[in-house]
Amino acid sequence: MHGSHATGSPYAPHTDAERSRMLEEVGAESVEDLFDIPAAVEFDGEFGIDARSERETRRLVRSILGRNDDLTELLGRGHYGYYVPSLVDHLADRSEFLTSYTQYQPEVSQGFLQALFEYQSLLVELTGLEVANCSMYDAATALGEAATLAERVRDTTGYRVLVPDLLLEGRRSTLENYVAGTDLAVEAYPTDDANVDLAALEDLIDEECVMVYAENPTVRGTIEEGLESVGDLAAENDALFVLGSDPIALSVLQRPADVGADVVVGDASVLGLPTSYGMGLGLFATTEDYLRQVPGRLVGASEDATDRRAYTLTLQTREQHIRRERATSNICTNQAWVALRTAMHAAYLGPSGMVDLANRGVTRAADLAERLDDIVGVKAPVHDRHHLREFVVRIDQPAPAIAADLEKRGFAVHVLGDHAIQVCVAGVPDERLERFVAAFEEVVR
Amino acid sequence: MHGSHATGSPYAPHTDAERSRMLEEVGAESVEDLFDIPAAVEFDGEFGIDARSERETRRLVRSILGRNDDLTELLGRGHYGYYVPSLVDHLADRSEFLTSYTQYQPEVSQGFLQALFEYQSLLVELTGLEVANCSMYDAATALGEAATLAERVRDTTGYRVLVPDLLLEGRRSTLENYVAGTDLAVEAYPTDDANVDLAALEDLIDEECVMVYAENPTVRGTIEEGLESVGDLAAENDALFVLGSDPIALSVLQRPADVGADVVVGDASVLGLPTSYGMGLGLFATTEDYLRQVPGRLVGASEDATDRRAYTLTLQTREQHIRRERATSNICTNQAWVALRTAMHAAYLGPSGMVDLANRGVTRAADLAERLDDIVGVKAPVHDRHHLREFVVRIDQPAPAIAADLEKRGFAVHVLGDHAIQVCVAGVPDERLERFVAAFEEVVR
Amino acid sequence: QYEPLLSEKDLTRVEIGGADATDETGDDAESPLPDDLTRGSLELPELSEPELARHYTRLSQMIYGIDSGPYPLGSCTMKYNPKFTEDVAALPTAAVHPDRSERSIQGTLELLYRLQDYLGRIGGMDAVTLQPPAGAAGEFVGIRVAAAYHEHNGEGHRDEVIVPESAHGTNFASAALGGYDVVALPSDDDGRVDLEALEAALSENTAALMLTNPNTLGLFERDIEEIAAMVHDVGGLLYYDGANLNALLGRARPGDMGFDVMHYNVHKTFATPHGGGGPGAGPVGVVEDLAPFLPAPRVREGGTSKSGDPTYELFDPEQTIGKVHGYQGNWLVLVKAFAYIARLGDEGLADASAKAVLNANYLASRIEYDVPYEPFHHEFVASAGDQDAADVAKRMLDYGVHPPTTKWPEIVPEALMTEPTEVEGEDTLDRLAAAFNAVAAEDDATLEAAPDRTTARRIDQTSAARSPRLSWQALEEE
Amino acid sequence: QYEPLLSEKDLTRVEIGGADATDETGDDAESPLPDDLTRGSLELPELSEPELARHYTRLSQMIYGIDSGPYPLGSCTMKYNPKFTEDVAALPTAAVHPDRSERSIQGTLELLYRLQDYLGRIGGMDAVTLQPPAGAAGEFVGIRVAAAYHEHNGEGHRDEVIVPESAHGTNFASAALGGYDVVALPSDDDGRVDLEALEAALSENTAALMLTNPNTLGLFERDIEEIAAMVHDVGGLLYYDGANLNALLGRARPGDMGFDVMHYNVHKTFATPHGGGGPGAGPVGVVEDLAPFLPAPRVREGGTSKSGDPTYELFDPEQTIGKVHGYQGNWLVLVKAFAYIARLGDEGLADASAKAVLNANYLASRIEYDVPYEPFHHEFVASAGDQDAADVAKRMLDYGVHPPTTKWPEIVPEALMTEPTEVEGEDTLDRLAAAFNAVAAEDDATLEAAPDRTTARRIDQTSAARSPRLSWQALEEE
Repeated sequence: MHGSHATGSPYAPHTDAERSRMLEEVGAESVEDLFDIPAAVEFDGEFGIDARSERETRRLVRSILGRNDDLTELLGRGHYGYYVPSLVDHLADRSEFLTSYTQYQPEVSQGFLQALFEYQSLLVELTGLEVANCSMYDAATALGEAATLAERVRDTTGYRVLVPDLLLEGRRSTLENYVAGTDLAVEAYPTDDANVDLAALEDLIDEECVMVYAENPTVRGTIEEGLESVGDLAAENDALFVLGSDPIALSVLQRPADVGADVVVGDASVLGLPTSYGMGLGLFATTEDYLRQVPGRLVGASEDATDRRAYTLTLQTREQHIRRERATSNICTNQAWVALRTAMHAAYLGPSGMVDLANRGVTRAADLAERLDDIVGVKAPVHDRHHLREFVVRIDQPAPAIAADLEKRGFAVHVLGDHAIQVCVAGVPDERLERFVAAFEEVVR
Repeated sequence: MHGSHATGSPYAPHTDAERSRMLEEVGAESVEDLFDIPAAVEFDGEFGIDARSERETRRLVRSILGRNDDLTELLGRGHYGYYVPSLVDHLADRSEFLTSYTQYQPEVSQGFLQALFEYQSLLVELTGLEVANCSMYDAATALGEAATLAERVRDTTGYRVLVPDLLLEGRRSTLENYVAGTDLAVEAYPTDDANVDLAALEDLIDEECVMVYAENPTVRGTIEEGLESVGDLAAENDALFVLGSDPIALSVLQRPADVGADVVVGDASVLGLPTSYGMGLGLFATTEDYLRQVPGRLVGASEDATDRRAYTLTLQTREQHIRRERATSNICTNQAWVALRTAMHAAYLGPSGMVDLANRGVTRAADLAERLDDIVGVKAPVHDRHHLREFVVRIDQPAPAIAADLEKRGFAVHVLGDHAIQVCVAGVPDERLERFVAAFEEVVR
Repeated sequence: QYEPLLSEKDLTRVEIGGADATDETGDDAESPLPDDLTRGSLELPELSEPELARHYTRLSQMIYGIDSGPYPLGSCTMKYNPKFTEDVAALPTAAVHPDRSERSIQGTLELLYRLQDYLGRIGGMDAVTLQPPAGAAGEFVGIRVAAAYHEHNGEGHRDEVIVPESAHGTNFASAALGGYDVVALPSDDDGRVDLEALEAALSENTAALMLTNPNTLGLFERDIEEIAAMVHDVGGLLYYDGANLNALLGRARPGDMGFDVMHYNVHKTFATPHGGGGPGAGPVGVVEDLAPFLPAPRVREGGTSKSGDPTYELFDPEQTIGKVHGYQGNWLVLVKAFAYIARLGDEGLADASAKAVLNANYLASRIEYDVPYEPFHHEFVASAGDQDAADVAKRMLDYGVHPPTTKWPEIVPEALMTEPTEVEGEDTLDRLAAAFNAVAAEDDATLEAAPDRTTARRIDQTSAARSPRLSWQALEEE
Repeated sequence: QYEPLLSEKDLTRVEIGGADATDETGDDAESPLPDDLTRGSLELPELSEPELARHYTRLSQMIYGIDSGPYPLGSCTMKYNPKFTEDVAALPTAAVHPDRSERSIQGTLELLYRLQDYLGRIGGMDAVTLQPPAGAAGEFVGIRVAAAYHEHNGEGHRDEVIVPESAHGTNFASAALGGYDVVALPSDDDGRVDLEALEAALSENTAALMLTNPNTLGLFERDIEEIAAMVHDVGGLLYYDGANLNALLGRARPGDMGFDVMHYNVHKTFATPHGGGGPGAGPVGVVEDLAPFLPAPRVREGGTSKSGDPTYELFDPEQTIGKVHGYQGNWLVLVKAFAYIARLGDEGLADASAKAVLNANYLASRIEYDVPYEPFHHEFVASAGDQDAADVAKRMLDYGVHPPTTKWPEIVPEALMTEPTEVEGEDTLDRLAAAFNAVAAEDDATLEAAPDRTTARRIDQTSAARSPRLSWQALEEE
């Protein structure tokens, strides 16, 4: 019954007669009798939240979210707004995918398990590492998990975790929380023109280091040029080399396995999700050596009783529901459905589409930088590096005021400092970039 | 491959290598060799239509449709904007429903056949007639089909088809086209204060009449008060009594079978479709007597080889693909998917929800009329009748100008004449009606 | 496995008139209408949203759709339906009432105008109406336009429409609905129009010849120029049934072949979903002489808006036949068709035809059934030979594929009319061929017992028709 | 039936570096980056949209979801997920970047603020963070907040967290991740917290006690006030694991019971879809004293806009522990949770709990397995007795229903932990009970051979773990 006079949950199907029969069956006078709550802690039920019809609720949310301005976002720094093909929404929204639980009964979950197996395989190809789990929450928590992995697998007295000084605050802070219960300590190493300062890193690193973290591209959009050296330094000091990246970048940039990475983390939802206020998908891949120390869920191939190929969650003894306080992580619910979407989007693009998207991230960023650089009082890019998707712009005028002006003209950019902003081309149509350049010329004039 | 450089159909999966292998298999050098088109009628392929990416195409359509003004529509007259619950979209959009063909292979179409069988059953309950088909295009074409049915089943020399003088032009014109190939002639009978003028009808009707058509509610939203008499007059003159209505009206108004209707037509998409520029769902129900003369598709229950209940299209010898020029109609593709949506929406509401929605159509219309009537220079409703959903308003000022003013304030109404408009409450939230009254007061001031 | 009818899950009776009201009906007991204007009660299922979600999910699982696998129904053009076209049709701005003022729905009018233009270009036609809600409705419009044209020219005596024996059943029925006598035309030995028979059939009473090209055997009517001349010579019109247009996109246009009027099946050629039997859309294009007779209203450019964009308006063609639909047809379907054409463009459309023809030829070369007529284009008609084509189809279901159209056109004994469309790749075609060939090797008993791997086994059609049970009410009476 | 891996359908190698470029890569051969910064090639499936649509449609058909039937997984609260919540999360206005200026995303901030408020009311908590992306992440935040609180009070020596033996595994793991020693607490004979054991476990080293209430047996911890007093007396904090909150909505609030900190599982209690294992969201509520330690940022009202509406702003709590997610958690999930709560309101939420408890009691009364502990609320734990609970579950699959959670909590031998939730009606519960009872009557051999009516038969877990094959690359090497 869905009329306006329904007062209970619209999703509980019981008719009054049905409820009466059921109460009789259980031998209770009323539903209240079934609750065993001491009077002292009983609550009167008045939250003060009004019920609404479905339509009113939709209007409410539409009205609230309607307060968000409609801006063209030239924003990146770890969260990107690539176009997600319609196919992904339509297929991922099939209720079998959307509403099922973790695949603890694999015999009725083969479809999801296969999709996650394919997701893992995608990451194996992208990273060159042998093992990828089927998701963490996001790049920041994946980084935190990498540090706890480092602590478990590094049989030393080491405690130092080295990260770039430019590391995003959200990632650094999350990492700090993840290692708060350990003896690990996070330290920043210097960067040089946005990339790893190899000389400085060499000075800093020692055998107390259990992990060195670098990102490619860096938070400023630059492409690292000395990752093999970082890998060598880490290996020489028996530290894990953890590399942060994402599936689009990994489509063309140096393969992590080739530069000695032991773990790859990052946000895989650059494929599969539109901008969603930071909701993400933690990518986590590592070498076979650490297989039994991997956090999170793994899907493996097996056979069923008729010897046909079948998939199942495996190595579950690593996990919290079995190993409890000795688990490799506390993660339970992860981001499976986002991983499904990422796998779908990657399959839609195919390798040539992914490479193309990455390469266009290089060329379009370079083109935009060149056009901005032509403007008086503007230097772009600030860093003398190759860039993917985004770059820093120095402006003579105060950056916050310029950004506010741009916002009034419909564009959002990152403010990095008093005279620096960062802009990103990912997902922004050419025609919008044209208009951005025009708007930019106006506001810095 | 979905990159921007794909030049063929994005929905043809062939790789170049695949195409070569296939050509080799068929023994052709190129695809061109497979076409057997005389040079004289060959076309160069240049339509002058640009290809676009999926995203660009979406943006194009969004941009074009963005030119539609966002108005609150107080519009009805046969096409209504009731709220369609989200459930309907999500379930009807499952690709098995959306993309399947007519159920010529019932063994792999049981789900759709059952849904259509349920739709037919819904109409049987609503009309009280024994037979409902599983859709015509819309109310107008269903009316046309009713006339050709009348011609087939009325074994007389009759030719007259009587319709109300207020009949919507789209329905009247469509009916004229449907009978253009027959000896039938359409004539209007007078209405009295919007309803059937029984005395006039009695004068007009004779044995040359094969069909009398009435609507309940009428196009002006009034509820008929003498339908039994219309039924009696038709029966006495051996004419079919065809009644136009819709599922919401039928939920509470007199049951067509009880007033002697032989055929019920109308638009069933008042449930299941939002306003969609007139796209509809032709309702068609009749008595068992005319079963083998029914136009369109029928789903019947049967058994399969294991004696389990199964559904199938039945009585197909009535249809064009078998009977050709002696078919009961030329209809082939119908509105099956809309019928599915209507059945879903009706099931969602349930009988109490449907009755509630209809009753609120009576009370909310009366309330609005009363409030408008309070305004100086305004009379509402014009007709001294019970109304469902909508009513006519007389205004002292020129109606076209008032309607244009209302449009500027965000409201669309029907202009009926120099000093009359018609307004409809169906699907309009209370709060919008409040604002409409305020706007109305302003514009007629 | 069996999913109960909604009525078998729940059937709730709601009393309606105030006088009959009982306590059970609660707040709704009070009817705002007098009893003599209302019915007594309403008895329908009353289920919750979760129950309905499961019901319809389960029903959907008992349906083979285009996303389930190949769907080679000849003459039906079962293409993949791009997902994004659903999104554009679902835009809130597409939800407008047909009685809105023209100035307030410029977006809708612009889209219709652009689609009229696209279709005109694709068919080589001068004017297009988007009103017909399906292919058969398009045929009927064509017939009515022809009638009005002849009437206007003082030739109202023309009372015959010629239709090839192999044509779609709707051609016959649409002509008959228009009041015409249908003259059936046999094929020649090559499966095409028999020119001598045509000559014999044509007369001063000929209103029109309805043709499909390629015809239902997939053969291009090579004599089309001569046919057009013959029809025009006796004052008749040439009608193009657009069901097979997917074979010709970008390679030939009906308008260039001499056709005067045509319909387009957007749910075939332009990939709008079939929806289990509709809604489709059947726009009609005509040459200039026939434009004045098209249904009303159509859309044209009007003036220019303040921002410099063109504005659009509705207009009634001067000699319009009036309307064939209460409003403007299946709007939401037209939006999807527009999006499809705008996505593919010239090259995509031509490529679709090329691959559709390649696929048909490839598939035919891989199957063991005989294909008597060629060179075919986007579809071919194989013969099941000694087997019963309907049984072949049932058995193919057991191999997990959808069978072709069967037993039609009758020109081929035990016809298997097969149209793979461009959306299948080599591997799927091979799988489909394997299914054909597996069935070809099986005996009649196996075929007659089929299907046995489907949701329902072979369904008894005879008893369904002999004692029709068309509602749950009918079942309850048993 | 078998659906090939994408890699088995196609595996295309694309060369990347300019130097390695071959003709096959066409226009993309030209890499805009120097070779030493790029990889050599990328080898992944390259399939068309129709092929992918079929692949994922087929995969979906091999999954049991909430729209497939009852899903009585104990402790998982598998409710029906209202369809409309997907629509609101898909609104274009919801798609914003996390680095947008606060003034440009007032809608997002308002929704978050309102959800904080809703959750505070529902839990009886003073302050809420929405950042944790899942329940376990919420637990970790609770643990970190407790640690920061104790540290701030100069009690950094507290290094123990007490967790009942019957608690969710995440409690143990989250406490351990926070650096705490976990002290496991046995249950008393009635299945509740053993107060004597608790007394023994509590000390000046106790940082917190983590409790689920009702506990995993569905039993309300009747001594909750005393428990709270005992924990508080030693200076510890009381943590509420929100996994079972669906039992109490509108009838009791953790804040009123003396809990200091809690998490909410919105994908359980507030019906956001589980998505095959996430994303969920695990907001954390705390009493006033702990509010300064919550993660940064949170949302609060700022000033008033020109139109008179309140404006919202982000702020960092004074003693914040920082962040536990790169941004603000699973935003799209939070939108759905907000919509669910706004739809149901006070009465709907209370009714959900009432029917959830009624359903559990009804189902338990209909099954033949023994249910040793009561009075339970929204879930109960039956014992499979001599049968193996895991085998019971496998066999239930053959009856077309999803089985309960098995073998846990270990306090019940061969546990069948069953939570039907409020969305099932009498008929579905009867069907579920029939499945339980049918299996109860079967012999071990039948159970061990199960399932045999599912897509895959019983899967070999041992060999999967012994020789892990975790990618198609690993399969290809074989």
